[in-house]
Amino acid sequence: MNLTVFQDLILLFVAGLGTAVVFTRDPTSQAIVISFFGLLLGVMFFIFQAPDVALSQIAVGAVALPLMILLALARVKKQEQEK
Amino acid sequence: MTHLPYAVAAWLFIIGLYGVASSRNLIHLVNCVGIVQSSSYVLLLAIGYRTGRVAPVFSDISPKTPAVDPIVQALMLTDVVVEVTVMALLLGLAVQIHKRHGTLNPDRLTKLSG
Amino acid sequence: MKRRARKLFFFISAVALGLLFALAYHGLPAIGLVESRYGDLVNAITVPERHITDAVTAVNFDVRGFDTLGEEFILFTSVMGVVLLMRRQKDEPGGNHEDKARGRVIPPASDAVRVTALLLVAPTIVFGLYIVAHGQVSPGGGFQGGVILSTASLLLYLCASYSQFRRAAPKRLIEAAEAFGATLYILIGAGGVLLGGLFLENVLPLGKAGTLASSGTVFFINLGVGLEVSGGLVLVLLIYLEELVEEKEQ
Amino acid sequence: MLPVCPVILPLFTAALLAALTKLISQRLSQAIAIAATVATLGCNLWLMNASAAAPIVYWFGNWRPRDGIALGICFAVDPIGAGLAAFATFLTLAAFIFSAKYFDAVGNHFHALLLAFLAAMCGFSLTGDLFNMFVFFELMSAAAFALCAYKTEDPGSLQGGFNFAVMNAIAAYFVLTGIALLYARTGALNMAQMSRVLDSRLPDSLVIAGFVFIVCGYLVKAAVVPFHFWLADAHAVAPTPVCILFSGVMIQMGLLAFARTYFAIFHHSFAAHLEALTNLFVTAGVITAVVGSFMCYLQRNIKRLLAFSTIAHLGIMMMGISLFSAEGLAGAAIYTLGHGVVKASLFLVAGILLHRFKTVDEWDLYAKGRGHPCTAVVYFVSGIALAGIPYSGLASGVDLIHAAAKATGFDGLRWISMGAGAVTSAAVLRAGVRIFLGWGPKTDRGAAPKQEESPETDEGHSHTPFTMFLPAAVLAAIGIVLGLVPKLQVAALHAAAQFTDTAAYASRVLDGRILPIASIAHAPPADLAGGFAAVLIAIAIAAAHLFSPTIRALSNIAIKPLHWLHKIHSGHIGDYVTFLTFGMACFGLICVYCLQ
Repeated sequence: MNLTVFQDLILLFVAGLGTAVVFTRDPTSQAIVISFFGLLLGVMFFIFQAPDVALSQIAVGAVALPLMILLALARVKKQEQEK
Repeated sequence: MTHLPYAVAAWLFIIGLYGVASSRNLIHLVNCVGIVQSSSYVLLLAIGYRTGRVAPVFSDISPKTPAVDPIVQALMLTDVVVEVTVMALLLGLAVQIHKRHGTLNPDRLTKLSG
Repeated sequence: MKRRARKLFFFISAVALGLLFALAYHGLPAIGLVESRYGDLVNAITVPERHITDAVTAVNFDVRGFDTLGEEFILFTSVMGVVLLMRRQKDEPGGNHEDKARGRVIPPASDAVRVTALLLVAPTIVFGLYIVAHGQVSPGGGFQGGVILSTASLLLYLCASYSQFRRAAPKRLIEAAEAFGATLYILIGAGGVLLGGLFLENVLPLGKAGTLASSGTVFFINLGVGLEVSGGLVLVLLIYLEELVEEKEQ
Repeated sequence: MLPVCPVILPLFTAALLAALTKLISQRLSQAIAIAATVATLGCNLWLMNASAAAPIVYWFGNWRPRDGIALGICFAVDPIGAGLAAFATFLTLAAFIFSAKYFDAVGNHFHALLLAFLAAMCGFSLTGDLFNMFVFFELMSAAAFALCAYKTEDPGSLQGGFNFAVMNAIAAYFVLTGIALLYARTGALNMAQMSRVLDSRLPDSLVIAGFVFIVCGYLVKAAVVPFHFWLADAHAVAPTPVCILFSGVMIQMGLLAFARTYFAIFHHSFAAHLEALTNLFVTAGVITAVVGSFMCYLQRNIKRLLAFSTIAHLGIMMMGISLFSAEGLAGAAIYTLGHGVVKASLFLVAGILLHRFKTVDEWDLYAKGRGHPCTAVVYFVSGIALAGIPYSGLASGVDLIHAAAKATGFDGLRWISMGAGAVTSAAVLRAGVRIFLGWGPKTDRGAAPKQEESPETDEGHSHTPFTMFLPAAVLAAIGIVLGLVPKLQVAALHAAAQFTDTAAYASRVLDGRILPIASIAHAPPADLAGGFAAVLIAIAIAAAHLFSPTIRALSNIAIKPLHWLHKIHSGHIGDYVTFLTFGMACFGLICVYCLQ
């Protein structure tokens, strides 16, 4: 496949998944979507010749950030139970 | 599709703002702020990209090979770190708000009106 | 505003903002055709003048090193902020949970998960250190490596209990290490002044391009940043975990 | 080395304090923090003095420009930037002294965060690189979010901190988008280099949009209407020592950034459309002043009242800067100092009241301050200074702004600034008379709902520590006589002439050459009548409100139609972001329309 077509496709995917993040109103499922979104951004950075950023984006966006969100949600849930 | 990346950046920015404006859950809201942020990645990436050039890493290739713009990539790296820190702070605030207000719904936070 | 009103108002504003974006992008060259003499110049000088084979690292840790100093302190400040935000108030029950957690070893995961995690810890640490150290040679550096290193601590959490995790990662020590990593950058920068240069000047001798010792201070700055980033992230995760796990351990 | 000290000294100390947080006592940590602040103040004052002739340029890592391309990051220190940094340091010092006995258990983290905040403000005002400015913007925000929500046991505090954080985070992405757009056009991040590239052709929609994105991002920080919503929430709930920094200097940093980006980058490029730009931003300033004063007068929570008065006065500074002349800028600079000390002093008095009586509600405090003549004097002196009494810092600044407005044909601004000063001062005096004298009715109808403010200290105290009273008194004293400092206006005019000379700045940064600067070095005559009139009006409004039931009733009817204005300050983050989007789009489209 032509590289430009591939680039266009992945850009459209990013736009679509970004929209999905916003419209996933349940935060727990949203964390999962965000994880995919982060991964996809990382892949996009690789394709657009930015390996340094891709590496940190995958580490941060696909792992650290969703984890933080899940932990925050778990704390909220626990606070709810305590009530 | 020569301007597609710019359009995607604008779309992410606006849809992220929409998410923030219409959110019913503060954690969801924080995640939407993250989407606004990712708009700046796409924009910077598009501005730094040069058709037909390689990544600016010269360990295996001649230093004279034409490469894409390393400056914006450095800016993006900064941006990524900034994102994770801002999100950590915002999530922390959201958790504490839930602890004190007992809700994550911004419609029910009425402490500061007027 | 009522929800409907807000949505309507937002919609109108967003259309206008979209128009602004469109006007802005109207003047932009097509993707791949933007020009920057700045970027080209940096690409041209990074290998001959700094012996750094990754131009992004050259920008981050040398040419525009001051940005990275600020960025590192953004991380540092935010971590401090999270510590402050999540601190336990006097009116909250719980108090000192270090005592409560001690001695109770209840694994949070199944044996298979624990063994896998255990097996992964060492390679992750090695990989993280490798990425930290090779920033000037190949993609990677203190930030990326630091994040990877911090995930090693998570694996440790998966394969042990929270109390063991806490012992392996004592909060106070991590805080000190993180702060030390942050100060290291300033100290290296000030070293440039002591040796007769300007702040953050790369005054150390340069080695052969493509090797670890190729680029003077960049290597050491990366080590400091790696320490700071991994310490900071572990600290944030620890704080988020704190109250959660307490329950499990009891 | 000295130009970098204002940034690295506080940062280094902050890291040190964080590392030693459990090892050293709170008192020692405070002593170290204060010592570092004093040293930073010295550096900043030296820089302000040394850069009087031409900017001091410092290239980090010795990466100097090649062929007109700025490689590295530079600090381009000029008296206005260094002056604002010095002022920030001065207020930080006051905050440290005030907080010595204020919090019962102020952790060492508080000191470290305040120092990081200080470093960010210094770096922000000294840097000559657009992206570096963004980095310090973020550092400032990160520290400010945590400081704002410091009282985590207070629900209002958390919500205020959250609103503040979301608005500022989005503002930062506006700025970043703008930077990216300008980089695409100019291939530069150094402001001087950008201005040279942009000068070569007429601005198109890309450049204008880049300008608007950056400026609106900074105006969110500066809390200009309609981006101002976060400010009242954040200031009303932040701990008092933090409030004085937020109100006294942090938002003014936003205005400095606005002025800096305009004069360092766009001044020549936009020269043909200067009038349209002036109209737009002066209008924004006027609206800000009017909305701020109106909202200020309606409040009964004193901290919130002071926060809205800050918005009103910010509008006046905004007018001064938006005249885009050296005179207006000089006026705004002096106004910043004058307003900063006075407002800080008022916030500190509010802090003293909170410390003593556990509330800052005007009605609850009724007549409680009767036995505190010293605090009352400080409060009323500051309150009168806020109206711009002659020889105060505010009067000195506003005289320059009026002169600049007259020169540009905006004579009407005089009445706006006088009115805003008088109304905010009247609100402060009204509250003061109730609290310290116990005159007039105890309650009003039609005022803002009560807002709980949880005390920052454990219990009501029977006496006020000297370390809390001293900074308030000193700041009030400075505020009332600042205008008497000889040559203050002339020095400010000179500094502003340097600041506004785009070509000289670029030449100094990129070529290292010093160009001569045309400076208007004569101060306008002091407007004694206007100053005293404003004070009299303020007293008259307060007196009429307190002692005449008829006027109270009439004014209640008069403001009824403006009830919606009151209502849109809803505390709802969704509303705020909607207004942010609206304001951004409006500014943007108007700018593109005007400039093309």
